[in-house]
Amino acid sequence: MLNEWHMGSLLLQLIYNGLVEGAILALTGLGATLVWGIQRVANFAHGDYMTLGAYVAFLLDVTWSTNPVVAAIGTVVATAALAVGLHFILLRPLRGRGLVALSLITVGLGLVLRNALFLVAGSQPRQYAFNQTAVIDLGFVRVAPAELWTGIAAITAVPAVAAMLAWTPLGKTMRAVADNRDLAEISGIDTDGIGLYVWIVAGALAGLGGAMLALVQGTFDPNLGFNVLFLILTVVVLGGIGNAFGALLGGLVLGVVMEVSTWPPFFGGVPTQYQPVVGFVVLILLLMFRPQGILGRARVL
Amino acid sequence: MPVSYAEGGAAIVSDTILSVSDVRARYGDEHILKGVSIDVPRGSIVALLGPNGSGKSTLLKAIYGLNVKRSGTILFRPQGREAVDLLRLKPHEVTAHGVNLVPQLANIFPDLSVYENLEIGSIGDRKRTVERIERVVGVLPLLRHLLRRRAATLSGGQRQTLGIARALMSEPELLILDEPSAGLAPNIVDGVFAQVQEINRRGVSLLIVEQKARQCLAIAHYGYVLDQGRNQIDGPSARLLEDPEMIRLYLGARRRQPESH
Amino acid sequence: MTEHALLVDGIVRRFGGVRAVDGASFTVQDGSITGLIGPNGAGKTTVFNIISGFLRADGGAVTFRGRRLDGFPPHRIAQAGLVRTFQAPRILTRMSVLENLMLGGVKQPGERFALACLLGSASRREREVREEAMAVLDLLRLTHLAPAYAGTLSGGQRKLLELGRALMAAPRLLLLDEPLAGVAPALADQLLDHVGTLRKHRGMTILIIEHDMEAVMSICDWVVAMDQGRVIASGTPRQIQTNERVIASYLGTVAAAHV
Amino acid sequence: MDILNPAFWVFVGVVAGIYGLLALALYVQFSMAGLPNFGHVAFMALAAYTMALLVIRADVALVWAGVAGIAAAVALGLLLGIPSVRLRANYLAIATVAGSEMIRYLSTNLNLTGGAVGSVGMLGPTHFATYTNAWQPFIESITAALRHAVGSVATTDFSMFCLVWVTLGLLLMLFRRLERSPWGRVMKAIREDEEAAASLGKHVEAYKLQALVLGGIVGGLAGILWALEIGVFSPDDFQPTLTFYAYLILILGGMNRVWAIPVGAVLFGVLYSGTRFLSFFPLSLVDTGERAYLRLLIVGLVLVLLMAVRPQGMFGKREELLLEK
Repeated sequence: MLNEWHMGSLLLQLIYNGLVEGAILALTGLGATLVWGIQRVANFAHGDYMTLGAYVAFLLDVTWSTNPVVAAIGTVVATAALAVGLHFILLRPLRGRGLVALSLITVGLGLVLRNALFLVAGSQPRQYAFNQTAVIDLGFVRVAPAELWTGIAAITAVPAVAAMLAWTPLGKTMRAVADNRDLAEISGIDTDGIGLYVWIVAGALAGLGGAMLALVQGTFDPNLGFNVLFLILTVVVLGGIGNAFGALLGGLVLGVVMEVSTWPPFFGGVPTQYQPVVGFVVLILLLMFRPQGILGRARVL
Repeated sequence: MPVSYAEGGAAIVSDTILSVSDVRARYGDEHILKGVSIDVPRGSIVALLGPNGSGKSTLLKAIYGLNVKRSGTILFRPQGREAVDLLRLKPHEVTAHGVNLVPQLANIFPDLSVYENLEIGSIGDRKRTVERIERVVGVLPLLRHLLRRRAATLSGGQRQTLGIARALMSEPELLILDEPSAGLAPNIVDGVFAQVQEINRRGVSLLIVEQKARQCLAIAHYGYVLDQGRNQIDGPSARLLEDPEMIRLYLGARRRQPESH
Repeated sequence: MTEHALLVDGIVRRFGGVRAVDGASFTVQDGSITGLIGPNGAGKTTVFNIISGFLRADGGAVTFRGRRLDGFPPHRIAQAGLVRTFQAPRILTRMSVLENLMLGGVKQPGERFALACLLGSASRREREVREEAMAVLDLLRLTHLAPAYAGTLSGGQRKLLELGRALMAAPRLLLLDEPLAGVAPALADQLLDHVGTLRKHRGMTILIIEHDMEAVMSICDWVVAMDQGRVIASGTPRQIQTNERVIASYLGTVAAAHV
Repeated sequence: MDILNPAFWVFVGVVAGIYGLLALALYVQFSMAGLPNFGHVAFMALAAYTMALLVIRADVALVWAGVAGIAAAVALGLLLGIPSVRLRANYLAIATVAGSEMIRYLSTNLNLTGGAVGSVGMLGPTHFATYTNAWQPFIESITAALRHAVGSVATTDFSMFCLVWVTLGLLLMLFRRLERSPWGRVMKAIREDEEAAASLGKHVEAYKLQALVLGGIVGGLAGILWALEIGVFSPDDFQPTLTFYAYLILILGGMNRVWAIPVGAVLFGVLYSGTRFLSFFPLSLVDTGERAYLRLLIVGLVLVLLMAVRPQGMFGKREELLLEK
């Protein structure tokens, strides 16, 4: 009886944890899906953009002891600037080389960023000054303030971006570029200019997501983002490439599935360290039955 | 400026809106255009004809600067004080100066609604979008009841009409069409050519690449034939339709007539 | 000319809620050239995709020389002698024109892995296929382009190459999807001549989707007209031209008078 | 380590040859059949683990354990491939990455595979497990034979060097022959447009599966040779980055040139191992521990620059890239 009650409460806690994790995946997956859908780049350096965000936040929060809000804004600005800079210096001049070639370039870029961070910041684990022991016990779930902030960030950012895509002129322009780049150009859209906005959104969300991930995890090192890169790409594909709501849904589904799989009544519970394996199994199963992703549209011959 | 027609419908070139001279273009090392010159008189319909691989579509891409390397002279409104050198412009800037193009195949945004397709068309002046949609739907009333539809669900003829409507949204002075009749049923083709004439009546100059040479010359004022990347024959369309050389090489003899005739 | 080469019986195909093909039935006589006409969105290409195995029908049957073929994958259908072309030619851009053609060749033992390990490109059949391909190039007057990358060909040349490649696959029934679309008149005449020759000299049966009514009416023995996923009429070109339903839904009064 | 020491360069040669094999495995899948496998390292890992486990825990003879290892790699190729032959290129890339990450997580966390310490821990922390007992005498006998021929240059590494490069050379000849055969023509056609190939009666799925199997065999072989060369391996030897090294080797030589693979492999070997052991400026600025990071940084930089400046590789033709669509 007591055990059952305990298991029930554990399940709620796991769902909650999954939602927090999923929110981070959704936040970063959103940027990656826009970049993939509109700029035609499967960005294998996306995880490293996140890591960079986490370190910028660390610099602002710990090294320079600024206010957390200032640190968050600084992080977002810094990663957006990085993403935009790399777009102009590296990716834009190489457009039209095909998805695989551009992906390989981002693989190289990721190696450079990640190892540069190892050289500059060292491999020792870092931690924010944020008080991470405080926990709000709501009876059925225990909530850490860091998780609360993460949830709020995801719940506001993802629908905001989705609404932007659906209704604003900029959003419609982005969708037009994703749909038919040449025709968008003929219609008078400066497609390079649009690339700028896409990378601002993607970079900013990656930085924010990176800092959030570092916060929720407690400690982090330069492999922070790379460790979740494949999960993020999974979210993009799960949701349907280029689909903002898909990324939201994909992130939350993946987060919850991975957490809930550890619940003991579920086949004795999957050991925690195998959570990513569960994620990948979900992905492969989904691809077998719905190759275009949850919300993606099937193409016909 | 008014255009007067003499000699069986030929335009007297009093004012040119587009002047292309000695244009060369290539994809990589593949030289497609080897020196082509054409003029589009203001207010006229000019047909650009020729066999496959003659460089017609490449010329359109060269005018717009889409995916080709080009050289030569391409001037928009060459006689005006503000003659525009299109070679210096990116595609979206060409559009901003008053040109628009309807490509042959991918000429709509399939994932967007019809209304959104039109909105994208007037990106240069968003304030007037609603007014422009009213006007364009006035010219192409077929679209009126389709505005909420996703463009991917349209039929071939509807897509072509939407493609043209999208281009008209920028209120171009010169509209360029790449094979507007390709793949369309005969009854739809007639409709598209009728739309072209209607647009021309409202003061828009047109440059049309077509395979249906006879039908196109029937509505055009002037025609150019390209072959192997060079100018071959040109002249007022009425004259081209009767020119024996033109018929032998480019129009094709009328095929066996069905017995009913 | 009395045998059915192809029997399409009540095929249905839905996309989402839309019935793209809604119980279409028609036959293609052995040795005939049959035209399939109809307005855009009538379901012609969908019918083609179903016959050639690229799409699965939701209902109905396709019988080729007495054998049910529906549900077979595309390669099995091609091997059975039913070879198609595509509306937008699907040439292999980074292979040479000659390689494009040689790919079409049938019964190539060297396409099996074990034999390829042993023989590489040195075999009698390979030489034969090369000769066949050169003969087709000759027929299409593309011989000078044999070593060029197919990606450098113009639109019309691509159409010719695709037709040639289909011929290499030794079709008993050739399915041509808008062979004249985007082809200049002079070349179109040439293409039509080829199609006529194929029937006459090789006894090939041909099913052709085409919008060029002049061409359809001059070359076809039999015409099937579709609208909204159904067959609305079939008959000789002359019967079709005067059929009021076809005129109303497709030909249009101007065009009908025209041809 | 002294850069003039020939033993060092022999070792670099062995590593380059093994990576060359991995690149060849990738070649058959990516360059020939157009399957962008981004998780190729899984073939290496699975073959190495299967072999070591069978030798250590089941006492299987090394030869059979090796064959079983390659079979396991092939099985993985099919497992990932059978659903993904139907998927479009983007998705295949992701599915294969997912598959290889699964292998890595499992090998890092299972007790069976020795966890993070790798092969030495396969019998638990109290035993020191090895799988090379049968290998040592074999390679020694080759070395002895070679010593008769070339003298004191012949070391164990030198024997391995010969073994690896002879294998690579034979396979390259085979693949070159295959590529020019009608079989290779069908593969190329599938890479270009699988629907066109199917419309001409080619069984596209069967060919894709053949490419997956061949890639599995060659990739598995690379894994086994790697395991035998280094004697002890851990999950860290099969980082996802390894797949991208193979891509780098392919690009260095030229994506669609099979005989350029050894050139790419040698260049990569020098670049990769060279930066590991050499200590002149600017490498002297960082200490040995950090040099690993610098090395990876340089590999990344080369990958970026190469793709940016000469994407067709050293021997590729640029026009082939332009025709791509």
